[in-house]
Amino acid sequence: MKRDPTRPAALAALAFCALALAGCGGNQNVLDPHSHPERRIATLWWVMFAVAAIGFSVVVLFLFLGWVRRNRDRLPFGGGESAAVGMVVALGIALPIVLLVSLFVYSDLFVLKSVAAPRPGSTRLTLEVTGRQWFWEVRYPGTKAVTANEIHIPVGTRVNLVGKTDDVIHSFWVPELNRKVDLIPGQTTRILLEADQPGSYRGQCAEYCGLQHAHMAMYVIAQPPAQFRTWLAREAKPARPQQGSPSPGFLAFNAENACSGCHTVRGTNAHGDIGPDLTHVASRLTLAAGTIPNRPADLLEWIRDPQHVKPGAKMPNLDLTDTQFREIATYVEGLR
Amino acid sequence: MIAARAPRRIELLQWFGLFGGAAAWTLQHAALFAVAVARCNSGSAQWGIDATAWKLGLTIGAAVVAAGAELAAGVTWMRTRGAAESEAPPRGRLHFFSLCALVGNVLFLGAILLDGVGSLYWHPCGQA
Amino acid sequence: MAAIDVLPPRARERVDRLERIWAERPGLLGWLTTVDHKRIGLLYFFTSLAFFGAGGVEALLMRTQLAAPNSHLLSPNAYDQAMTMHGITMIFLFVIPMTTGAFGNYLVPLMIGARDMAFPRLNALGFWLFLGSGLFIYSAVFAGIAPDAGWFDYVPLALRRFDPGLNIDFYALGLIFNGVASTLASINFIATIFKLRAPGMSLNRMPLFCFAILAVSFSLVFALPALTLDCVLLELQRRLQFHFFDVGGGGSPLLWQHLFWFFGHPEVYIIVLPAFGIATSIIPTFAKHRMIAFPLVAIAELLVAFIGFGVWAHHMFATGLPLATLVIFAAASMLVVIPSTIQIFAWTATVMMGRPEFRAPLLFIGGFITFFVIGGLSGIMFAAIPFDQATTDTYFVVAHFHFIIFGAAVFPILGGMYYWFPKVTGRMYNEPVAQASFWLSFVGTSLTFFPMHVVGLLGMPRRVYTYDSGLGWDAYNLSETVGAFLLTAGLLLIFGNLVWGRFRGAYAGSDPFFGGTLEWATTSPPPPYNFAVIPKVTSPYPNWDRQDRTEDRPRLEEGVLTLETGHETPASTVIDGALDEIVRMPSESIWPFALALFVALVFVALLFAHYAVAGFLAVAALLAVAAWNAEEPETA
Amino acid sequence: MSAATEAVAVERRRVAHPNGWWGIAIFCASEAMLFGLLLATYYYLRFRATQWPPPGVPEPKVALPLILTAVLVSSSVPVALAARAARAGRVRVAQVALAVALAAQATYFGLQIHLFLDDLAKFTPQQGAYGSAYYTLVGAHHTHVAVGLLLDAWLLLRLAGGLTTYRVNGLLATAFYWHFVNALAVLVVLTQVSPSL
Repeated sequence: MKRDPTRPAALAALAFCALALAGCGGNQNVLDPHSHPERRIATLWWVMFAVAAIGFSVVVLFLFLGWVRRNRDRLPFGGGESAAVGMVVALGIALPIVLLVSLFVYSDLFVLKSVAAPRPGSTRLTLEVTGRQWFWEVRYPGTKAVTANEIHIPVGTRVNLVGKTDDVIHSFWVPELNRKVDLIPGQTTRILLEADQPGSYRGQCAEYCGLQHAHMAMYVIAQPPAQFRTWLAREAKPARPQQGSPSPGFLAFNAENACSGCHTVRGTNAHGDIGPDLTHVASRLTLAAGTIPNRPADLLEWIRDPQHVKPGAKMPNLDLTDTQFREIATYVEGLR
Repeated sequence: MIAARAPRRIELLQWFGLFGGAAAWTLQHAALFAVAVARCNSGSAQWGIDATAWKLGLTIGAAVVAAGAELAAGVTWMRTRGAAESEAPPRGRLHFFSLCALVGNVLFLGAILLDGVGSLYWHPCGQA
Repeated sequence: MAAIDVLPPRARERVDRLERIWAERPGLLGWLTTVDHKRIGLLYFFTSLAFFGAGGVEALLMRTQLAAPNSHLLSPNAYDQAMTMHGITMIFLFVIPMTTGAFGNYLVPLMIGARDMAFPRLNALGFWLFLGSGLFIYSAVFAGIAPDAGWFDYVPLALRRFDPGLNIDFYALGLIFNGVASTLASINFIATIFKLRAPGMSLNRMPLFCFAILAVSFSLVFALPALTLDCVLLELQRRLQFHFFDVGGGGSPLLWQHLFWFFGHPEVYIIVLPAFGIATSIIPTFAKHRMIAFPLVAIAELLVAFIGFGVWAHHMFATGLPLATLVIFAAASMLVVIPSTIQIFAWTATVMMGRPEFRAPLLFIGGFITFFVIGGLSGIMFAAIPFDQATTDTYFVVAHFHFIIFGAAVFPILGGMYYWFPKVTGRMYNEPVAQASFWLSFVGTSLTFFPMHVVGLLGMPRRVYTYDSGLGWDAYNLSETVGAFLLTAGLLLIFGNLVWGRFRGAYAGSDPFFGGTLEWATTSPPPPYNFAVIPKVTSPYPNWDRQDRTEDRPRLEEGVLTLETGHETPASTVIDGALDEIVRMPSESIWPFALALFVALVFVALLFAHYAVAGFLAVAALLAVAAWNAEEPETA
Repeated sequence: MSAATEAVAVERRRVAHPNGWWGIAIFCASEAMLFGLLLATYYYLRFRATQWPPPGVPEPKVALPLILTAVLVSSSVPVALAARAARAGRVRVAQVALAVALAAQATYFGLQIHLFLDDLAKFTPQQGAYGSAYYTLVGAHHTHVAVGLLLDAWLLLRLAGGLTTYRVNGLLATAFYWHFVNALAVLVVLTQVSPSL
C-alpha cells in the first residue's frame, strides 16, 4: 500500500476518534446537561422530583398509619368524619391546584422559553439534518459538506438545527444538549443545538421508525471554533483523486449494481442517493449509524455481510469475491 | 310510585351548576385548538384570523359561564343545606350534585384560565 | 343455597317459579345461546384471561431479549411484532374486556339490584364480537404477519410504502371490529345503569363502582369513534389509494396522531377507571367504613373521564406543533390530575377513619394506591412540556404508564378477583397464599418497572429491539427482566390459589366480607334471576341497612316486586330511580352468536379484499338481525 | 289482554323514556362524535390546502344538495307522527305516516346516489385530499340514510302484524335515529357545499 501523504491528519482523526469512543460510556444522560437549555430541563426535573417524593411519602405514610392504628375511628392527627372530608378538600383539591398552577407557570411559560426552537436566522450557524431509514444525513448550508451520523459544531455557539425526513417519522435527540424534536414528512422542525464544552455527545433516534430504529445513533462533536472550521473545510472538499490508474477497489466500488448505485463519493462518478455520502467516511467515528466502530476489521465485516451486522438495513449483501470485498474496504479506508 | 318533584327553578340551577362549567371549558378548549390550527396552516392562514381576539373572547366568555355555574351550584347547596348526601330525592340528589358541581366548576374555571393565559402568552405559531 | 331451603311455603313457591322461568339450556349450546349477564361475564373473564397470558408471553419475550445488550433471541421484526401485539393485547383484549366485560357484566346488575342487563341479547353479541375480533387479530400472529408498527401505528410507517404486507390491515380491521364490540357493550352498561336501578336507588345512592363503569362506558362511547375513523381512513388509503396521511396527496401524517390520541388518551382513563371502581368497592368493605367524601369521589370518577378528552396533544409535544397549541393541552393535563388526588386522599382517609382489615383484597388496593401515586406523579411531569420533550419516547414513559396500566389498573383487577371470588364460586380462596401472592407480585412489579425510570433518564429510547453495552443501561435492564419473571411467578400463584379455591376452598356463604353493596345480598353464586325479591334501597350501601334487608323476607312472602309471573325486571326513572315500568326481558337466543359469526366473516373477506363476498356476508348478517328482531320478548 | 292494548297501557303508565330509546340515543351520541371527527378531519385537511377544491376539480353544486336536504329534514314530521300514533295504539296511522316518510327518504337517497356517481365521473378520491375527504364525508352520511331506510322497511313489515310494546319501542328508537340523521344531514351538506359559498 502506498504511503498516505495525509498521515498526520489521519492520526489526528484517529486520536480524536479514540477520545470520542472513550467518552461514549453512558454519555446519553438527560441529567448530565452540557448546555443551557438542558440545564434548565435537569433543574426542572430535580424540582419536580423533590415535590413528588414528598407527595409520595405523605400518601404512603397515611396508608401506614391506617395499618398501625387500625383500631381507632378517628384520624391519626385527631378529628372525625368532617375533618376527614376537610383533609380531602385541602390535600386533594386546594394544595394540588396551587402546586400544579405554579408548575404550569414555571415549566410551560418560563423553562419552555429556553428550550423552544430558535427563530430562523437568530443563530450564527444553521445546519440541516435529514432522518433516513436508518441513518442521519447532515448538511452545512452554504458549503458542499455532506456527512452522516456525525454533527460537528463549534463549542459555545448557538446552532439552529433544521430537521427533515426522507421517509418515516424520526426524532432527533441528543439528551445532554437539548430536548428532542420529531422529523415529520412534508415539514421542517427546528431545534436549538449548543454545547458549552468540547466533547462528543451521543444521540439516538427517539421515534420508532422501523426495523433498525435501535441502530440509528449519531454523535454531536463540539470542537473549538478553529478546529471546527478546518474540519468543515476538509469535509466540503471532494475525495482525493486517484493517482495513476484507478485502484481495483475503486473499480469494484463503481461496478454495475455495486456500491456506487446507492452511495455518493464527491469527485467521482458515484452519485447514489440511497445510502450515506461516503466522501470522507474514513474519518468518521462509527459505521452504520453507530452500530459498529469505524475500524478496518469492522468495515470489512460490514461490507461483506451488512444484513448480519444490521438486519433489515437497506444495504444488501453483495455477491462479490473475498478479494473484491477487501479491495473495496481498502478503497473506502482511503476516503478521508 | 312517582318521586316527589322539586320546584323547577332549583332543578335547573342544579343541572346548570353540574354541566355549565364542563360545557364552557369544552367549547373554549375545542375552539382554541381550532383557532390555533386555522391560524397557523398555509391554507386558512390567508383568512386573516385574529387569533388574539378569539382567544380573549373565548376565555372571558367561558370563564363567565363557569363562574355562573359555580354560583348556581352554591345556591343549590345553600337551599338544600343540612340534607344528607344519600337522602331521598329530590332533596338528597340536589345536595349531592351541588357538592359535585362545586368541585367540578372550580377545576373547569382553572382549566379555562390556564388555557387562556397559556395560549395568549405564546406567539400563535411559534414552533415548540 | 341454604338460605332458600328454609323458606316458608309461599315464598318457596315464588322462588321455584322464578327458577323455572329463568332457567337456561344446559351444556355447550347453553353457553352459545346464553343471555345471562353472569355467564356472559364468565365468558369474558376466561377469554380475556387467555389473552392476558398471550400478552404476558410477548412481554417475557421482549424482556428476555432486552436482558443483555446486543442479544439475538428475537429478530428485529419478531421483536416489533411482539411489542405491537403486547400493547394491542393488553389494552383491547385484556384490560377492557376484563374490567367492563367480566367485572362490569357480572357485578353491575347485581349492584343495582336488577335481574339482567338492559339488552341481554346485545350483551351476548358484544361478547361474541369481542371473541371474534381477538381471534381475528391473533390469527395474524400465528401466520407470522402480526401488526408491527406499534400499537400507536404511526403513519407513514404504517402505509403501504413502508409496510406492504397484511400486518397493518389486521391491525386496522381488527381494531374496527373490536371497537364495535366495545361500543355495544358500553351502550348496554349506560342504559342498564340509567334504567334498571332498583326502585329507590337515585343517582346519589348509586354504588361508586357503577359511577366508574358509567364513566368508562361514556368514555368508550365517545372515544372509540376516533380510533374507528382513523382506522377506516387508514384502510381507505392503504387499499383504495385515498389521500389522508401522505403529504404528496395533500394529507398530513399528524392527522393520524391527532385522531389516534383523541382516542388514545381517554383510553388511559378507560383502562384505569374500573380500577378506581374496584378500589372504591373493596376499601369500604375492609375498612368497615363508608367512603369518605362520597360525592366528591363519584364526581371525580366522572371528571377524570371527561377532562381526559382534552389532553390528547400531550402525546405530541415533540412534533413541533405551535407552542400556543401545546400549552392548552399542558393546562388540561395539569387539571386532570385533581380528580385523582381527590380520590387518593378519600381512599387513604377512609382507611384511616375505619378499622381496616388488611386481607388480600385490601393489600392489593394498598399496592394499587402506591403504584398509582408513583405513576401519577411521573405523569404530572409530562404536563411540563420541556421535561416531556426530553423524556418522551424513552423508558421513563414506559415506566410511567406501566405503573398506571399495570400497577394501578391490574392490581385492583387481581384484588377484585380475590374479593368477588367467593361471590362467583361460593367458595373461599386461601388467605395466607393470597397475601404471599400479593407480596410476590408487588416486589416483581416494582423491580420490573421502577428501574425503567432510571434507564429512561439515562437516555434509553423505547421500542428498541436491542441496545449497545457501555451506555450504563445493562444492569437496570437485567433487573427489569428478573422482576418480570418474579411478577409472572406472583401471577401464577394467584391463579393457582383461585383454581385451588374453586375445588377445595371452604364454603363462603352469601356474604363472607360483610360488603355494603347489593351483590352481597343474594346467594353465592347468585341465582339466574339474581334476587328473588327486588331489594329495597335507601342508601349507597344497602347491604349495611339491616332494616331494609330484614324486610326482604316478608316482601318475598307477600310477593312485593318478586315478578315471578314472567321473565321480567323493573325499570326506574333515570335520575331519581322511581319505579316506572316492568320490562319483559328476552330469553336465550342463538342469533347473537350467528350475527357475530357473519360479522367476523365479513372482516375476513375485507382483509383479503374480496369485497363482493363481504357484501353477501353482510346481507347474511342483516338477515340474522331480522331473525333476532322477530323473536320478541312479549311473544316469546 | 292483547299485545296491542298492553302496549298502549305501558305507554300510558311510563313517565321516563324506554330502554330502547336510551339505547339508540347513546348510540347516536357515539355516531355524533364520529361525524364530528369526520367534519374536523375535513377542515383539518382544508386548512392545509391553499386551494380547496384543488385546480381541476369542479366546485361543489349548491342548490340541489340543499333542496334535497330540505326534503330529508321535512321527513322528520311524518316520522314523529308515526311514533305518536303508535304510542296511542293507532297502528293504521302509524303505518301510513311511516310509509310517507319512507317514500320521501327513499327519493332523497336515490337522487343523492345519482349525484354521488355523477361526481365520481368528474373527480375521484384518489386525486387528492379534497376528493378523499369529500367522498368519505358524503358517503358516511348516505350509509346512515341507507340504514334508516332498512329500519323503516322492517318496521312497516312488523307493524303489519299489529302492535306490541317491543315494536312501539322499535318505532320510537327509529324515530329518534331519523331525527338525528336529519340534523347531521344539515351539517354535512353545509360542509359539502361550503367551498362554493
